[in-house]
Amino acid sequence: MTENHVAQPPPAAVSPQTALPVMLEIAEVRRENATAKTLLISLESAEDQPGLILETFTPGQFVMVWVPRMDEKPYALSYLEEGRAGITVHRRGPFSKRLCEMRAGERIGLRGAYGRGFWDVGERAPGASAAIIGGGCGMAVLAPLAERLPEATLVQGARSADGLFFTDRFPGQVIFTDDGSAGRHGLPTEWLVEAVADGAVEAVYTCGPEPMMARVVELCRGAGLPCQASIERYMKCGIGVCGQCDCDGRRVCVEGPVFSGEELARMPSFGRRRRDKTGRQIPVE
Amino acid sequence: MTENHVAQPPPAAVSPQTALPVMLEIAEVRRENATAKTLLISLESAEDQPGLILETFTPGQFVMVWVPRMDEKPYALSYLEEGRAGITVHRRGPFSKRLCEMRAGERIGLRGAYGRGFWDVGERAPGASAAIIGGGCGMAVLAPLAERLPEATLVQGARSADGLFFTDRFPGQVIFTDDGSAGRHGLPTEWLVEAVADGAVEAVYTCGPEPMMARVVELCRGAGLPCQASIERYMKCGIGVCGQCDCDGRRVCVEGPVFSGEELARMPSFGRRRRDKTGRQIPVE
Amino acid sequence: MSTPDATGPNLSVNLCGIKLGNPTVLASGALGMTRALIQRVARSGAGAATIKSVTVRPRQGHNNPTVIAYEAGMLNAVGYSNPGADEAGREFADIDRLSIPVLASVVGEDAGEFAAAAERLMPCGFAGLEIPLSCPHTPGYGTLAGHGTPEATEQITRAVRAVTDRPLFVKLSPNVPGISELALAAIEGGADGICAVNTLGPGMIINVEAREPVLGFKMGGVSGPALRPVAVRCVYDVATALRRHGCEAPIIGIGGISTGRHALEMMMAGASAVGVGTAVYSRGIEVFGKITQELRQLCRRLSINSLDEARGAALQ
Amino acid sequence: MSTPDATGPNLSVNLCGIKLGNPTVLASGALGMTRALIQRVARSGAGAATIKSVTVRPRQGHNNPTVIAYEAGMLNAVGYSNPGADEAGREFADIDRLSIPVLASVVGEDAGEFAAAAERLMPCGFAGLEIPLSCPHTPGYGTLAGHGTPEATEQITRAVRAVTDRPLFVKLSPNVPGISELALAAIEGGADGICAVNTLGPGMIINVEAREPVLGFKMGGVSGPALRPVAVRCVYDVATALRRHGCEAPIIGIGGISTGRHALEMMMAGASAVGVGTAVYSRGIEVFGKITQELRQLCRRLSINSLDEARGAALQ
Ligand SMILES: Cc1cc2nc3c(=O)[nH]c(=O)nc-3n(C[C@H](O)[C@H](O)[C@H](O)COP(=O)(O)OP(=O)(O)OC[C@H]3O[C@@H](n4cnc5c(N)ncnc54)[C@H](O)[C@@H]3O)c2cc1C
Ligand SMILES: Cc1cc2nc3c(=O)[nH]c(=O)nc-3n(C[C@H](O)[C@H](O)[C@H](O)COP(=O)(O)OP(=O)(O)OC[C@H]3O[C@@H](n4cnc5c(N)ncnc54)[C@H](O)[C@@H]3O)c2cc1C
Ligand SMILES: Cc1cc2nc3c(=O)[nH]c(=O)nc-3n(C[C@H](O)[C@H](O)[C@H](O)COP(=O)(O)O)c2cc1C
Ligand SMILES: Cc1cc2nc3c(=O)[nH]c(=O)nc-3n(C[C@H](O)[C@H](O)[C@H](O)COP(=O)(O)O)c2cc1C
Ligand code: FES
Ligand code: FES
Repeated sequence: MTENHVAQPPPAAVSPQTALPVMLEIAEVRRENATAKTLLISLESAEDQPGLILETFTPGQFVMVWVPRMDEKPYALSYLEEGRAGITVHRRGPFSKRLCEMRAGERIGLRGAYGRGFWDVGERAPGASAAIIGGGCGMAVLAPLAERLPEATLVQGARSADGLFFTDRFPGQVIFTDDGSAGRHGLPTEWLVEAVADGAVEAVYTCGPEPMMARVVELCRGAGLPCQASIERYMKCGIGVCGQCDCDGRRVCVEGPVFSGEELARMPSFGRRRRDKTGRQIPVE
Repeated sequence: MTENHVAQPPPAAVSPQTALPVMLEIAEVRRENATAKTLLISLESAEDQPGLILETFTPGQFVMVWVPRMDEKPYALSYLEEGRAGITVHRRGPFSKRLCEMRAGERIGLRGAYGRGFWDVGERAPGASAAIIGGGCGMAVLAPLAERLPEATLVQGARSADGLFFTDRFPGQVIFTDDGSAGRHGLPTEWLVEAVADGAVEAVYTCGPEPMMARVVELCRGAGLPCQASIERYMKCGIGVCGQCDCDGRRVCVEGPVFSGEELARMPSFGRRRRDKTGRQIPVE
Repeated sequence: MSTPDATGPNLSVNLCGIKLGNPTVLASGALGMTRALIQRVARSGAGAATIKSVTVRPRQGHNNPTVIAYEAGMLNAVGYSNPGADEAGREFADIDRLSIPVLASVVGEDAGEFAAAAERLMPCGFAGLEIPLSCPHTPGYGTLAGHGTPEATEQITRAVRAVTDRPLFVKLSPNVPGISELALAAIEGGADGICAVNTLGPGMIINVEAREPVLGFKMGGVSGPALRPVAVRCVYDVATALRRHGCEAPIIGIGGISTGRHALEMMMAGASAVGVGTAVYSRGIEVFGKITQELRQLCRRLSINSLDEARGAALQ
Repeated sequence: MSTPDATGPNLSVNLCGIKLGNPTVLASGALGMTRALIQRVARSGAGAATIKSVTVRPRQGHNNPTVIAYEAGMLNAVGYSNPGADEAGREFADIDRLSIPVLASVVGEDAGEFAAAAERLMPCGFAGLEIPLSCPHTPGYGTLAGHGTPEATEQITRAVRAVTDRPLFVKLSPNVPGISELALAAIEGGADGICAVNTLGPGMIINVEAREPVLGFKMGGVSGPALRPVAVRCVYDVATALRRHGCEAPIIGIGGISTGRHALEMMMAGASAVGVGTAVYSRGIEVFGKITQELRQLCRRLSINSLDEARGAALQ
């Protein structure tokens, strides 16, 4: 099996001519674990303020989330249901902290969904023999994919038990923790090493810390397995014009955030360098 | 029969958001009579410069004709054939003189067609029993209508034989001249008086000098006949925004130039007052 | 007319004593050439209307094309064609018999002409008066005549103030480095309120086949969607400056308004009412009723009970 | 690259010795943050590219949203975020190895900073240099720092001229009463050419639900379709003024260009080449090849054999 069957990714959805946040009410806030919450956002008033592009959503796409008077940053859609969309936010810095403090009834701005999500999912890609490998908050990106590929094996890694995501949402998943406080002790990449050796996996989708993804991509490459990974880069416009999210000449906001293993192999910065808000190159992790 | 069957005119075609002249080549120039010429304009390059709205053309609609470095004025489309549109220009002042001097191969700018043309034509309006009454250059406005209503009686009036239009194009027409140099001696309104008396006409369409049209409208009103007339007012924008073409609160460029006899009866300026380029009211004729 | 809709938010506006049933105002130059068209605008639901600007003597204006539309807005260089103040005085005689308040608009080459035109027109019964110091495409007038400086603004305003007691609005240009200074100069000269803004630019559209600018005057002021964000910023700047000076003069926000949402946006930037010109083209003469209806629904959804709550809501 | 297409019009351009295969130039601020993206722009068919403006020291810029798009154009207030001249010098080292000429863009708070940034960057091998004196939304820079006066323009240009022999372009603002004076001041200061224009306004878009301007900096420069007619008129004004002074300095016309027709229009107004920014959003990164292809077809249809025939064709 060659990487060819995922080698021709579809072009990103054509941008609409407006890119303005639409203010929507938070319908429900769920605690996911010690440091993460999910905001479930009502799409009810989205009709009065057209601009969202959700009809063509594919798992892996993201929205730009605006908190007035503060900032606007990218978050994957972790849920998309009838009348509601969800983002799952891991508390890192001031912006994610503010999001985690939001309550039902408050409003935030959304524009998108933007970017190229996972592709060939559920059509040409194998179902039962696919693996979805998430680390930490990468689970937010992968969750809608896991829902569309119920036959695939979902493998989640976390530092410890209190950092796990969606254990109830995906009961059959394989869990790894760094400290062994839940599931298997170790890294989810160990699962992949075994699965590859057993010939039990034919396609891999991943999102998580970049060193983990780099290892997954490397393993798949060695095994000749098709693979897709969703990467994070600092974003400003989210619509391909400012250049801030560049990763070796690819704009992560429109040509990504999901890239194939083949593409990532030609991106020397992957796993190594990203850019800060000034555009300066800094090491990953 | 009441005027009701023409009393609900359709709204003017929705304006497109651009109103810019499209430069087109004059394919052929025809002399129509001593003072008028027809410019047949090739629509070939109209595809490269979108903007014209000709698919929905109805007889009576007009285009704004631009001569760069000079001016832009309204002219009815007197022809619309496969790949060509025509305007028929009567030499009056400097602008129409310049148009009459144009040669094949030269280019002029067109935007439109604009306005509300004749309506209910060929569907609910009677065919054989309709009369089309033109005076002078009004024939240019009526010609495409006469083509769509081949059964109708076409009556043309002119000062003298050398002012007649389209005698070959409409061989069956009834001709009147003021001086008797061709056809019947007198005014086309005389024909209408007789026809009304004979009960031989059920609907009237007219365009010509405003006093003539006023007489036609009055006759139809007296006889309870439905009637439509196309009127001229000084135009600037042609798209309903500047107010220059006002006739008693109706914008002739979008709500006209064709009005029903009922409407005209409620327009006291009809046949009496128009406005010059400054907006000042001046008498008609 | 100024009674609040029992079932909805109160959309009425009081502009220095001029009472509007809703905040939409016909902007000067669109339709306002004749009394009959202003009457139609009233019937289509406008809260008030402004006549097309009038000069002392008749003017032919520029040659056509004088108004063109491109995908992002409109360009016009009408060149102040008008029949002169005497004829306009006849056209608009007893204008206070209309169902909505009507504002006069007068221009001149100098302060004396402004005042003379105002003096001739005001006895018609206009509810108020607007003086545009900001036309970007008519030689002898507006910014082409230097009317857009603080000094000229104050001087012309003062001259017109001397001939009328009615509410006086000064209409400013967006094409200046500091619009707030101009607003303050107008207030200093005696203006009761500010109209912001006139058209942008000027701009030019060239037809490449003809190798020639399309407008008869080659360039013209830009209005419509292209202008809207600049107009909103201008109103925001003017409102901020007036507040800082403790001045409560109302602002009529003009530029690209075509929906209820746009109107509310303009009011949140500090406007008390909104002017509507180009949208007569894009949405028809019924645009005033449409905007008002949309505004009513939007206010209901956002629990805004009166426009006072919205005005300036986005100011710091 | 600069060889004319045998079967078509000659689209090559010579900008003060900088040779472009076609007149499309990536405008500063779009994509030009990294060498890799400039390389992609080259592959997508641009005739030349400009890097995003660089300051001596690193800058974080404004908070997001920094770039928004509405129906008639784009607003941005990025705020000159950049890694500083030293880091940019590393990013763009040996930039002359790329297949197209690349222009540097530097800004500063004063003439000295402009010169210092230019001195640090030019050894990278840039084909030329642009200095924007015209940003409308970054305190300390551009029009907010008074760089848009004839005096400041001449002074800053002179300071930068002293540190580089490469073709020097001064980028002007459309938000000034007299852009031609600024162009002449730039030439007086030693500029080889003019870039016209930077963004318009600034403008503001308020979200009525949030009661807050959307941009992090509240207001930002307007680009795209909304700007185009103003940009064309600015180029027309500058070209007219330069001609009148017998000056043959080339103009890079920038503002709302997204099709071959727009490019030709800008050149007929007097531009030698055209900058493209916002259209990267509306037509994708392939916009440079698309514009060039459309321009080639249009020139063929209009029997224009070389861009020299088109340049300034609409000037009087
Ligand atoms: C395509 C994409 C999808 C994402 N999806 C999620 C998600 O589903 N859940 C989630 O919790 N986070 C997600 N993120 C990360 C998120 O955008 C924020 O970066 C994160 O919440 C930290 O922001 P902060 O301001 O709280 O922390 P800070 O302390 O400001 O930043 C922590 C780190 O986050 C990165 N970062 C900060 N701002 C941005 C930005 N504007 N764009 C990209 N990276 C930035 C920086 O590298 C920084 O070192 C995603 C990022 C991208 C690019
Ligand atoms: C809807 C409409 C359709 C028309 N169709 C035709 C047609 O098919 N053939 C034809 O020969 N003429 C037509 N005209 C008249 C035409 O637009 C010109 O008015 C006419 O050619 C005289 O222009 P001029 O400049 O040569 O003469 P001028 O000496 O300048 O004008 C002669 C008279 O024409 C009228 N006029 C001038 N300019 C305009 C203008 N911009 N808009 C309206 N009226 C104006 C004035 O009342 C003037 O008194 C039409 C006018 C309108 C409003
Ligand atoms: C065709 C046209 C004519 C105008 N004439 C005038 C005028 O005579 N006096 C004036 O003050 N403003 C005039 N304006 C400017 C408008 O009043 C208004 O300030 C501007 O168009 C912005 O509003 P809009 O975007 O709603 O059109 C004119 C605008 C247009 C489009
Ligand atoms: C997101 C963005 C960032 C920009 N950054 C800069 C900049 O750093 N320096 C500069 O001189 N111009 C900058 N500009 C202005 C553009 O170079 C250009 O002058 C303007 O956008 C008009 O061209 P356009 O309509 O093709 O975008 C920026 C424009 C945009 C949209
Ligand atoms: S975030 Fe601006 S190009 Fe990707
Ligand atoms: S010509 Fe302008 S409204 Fe009719």
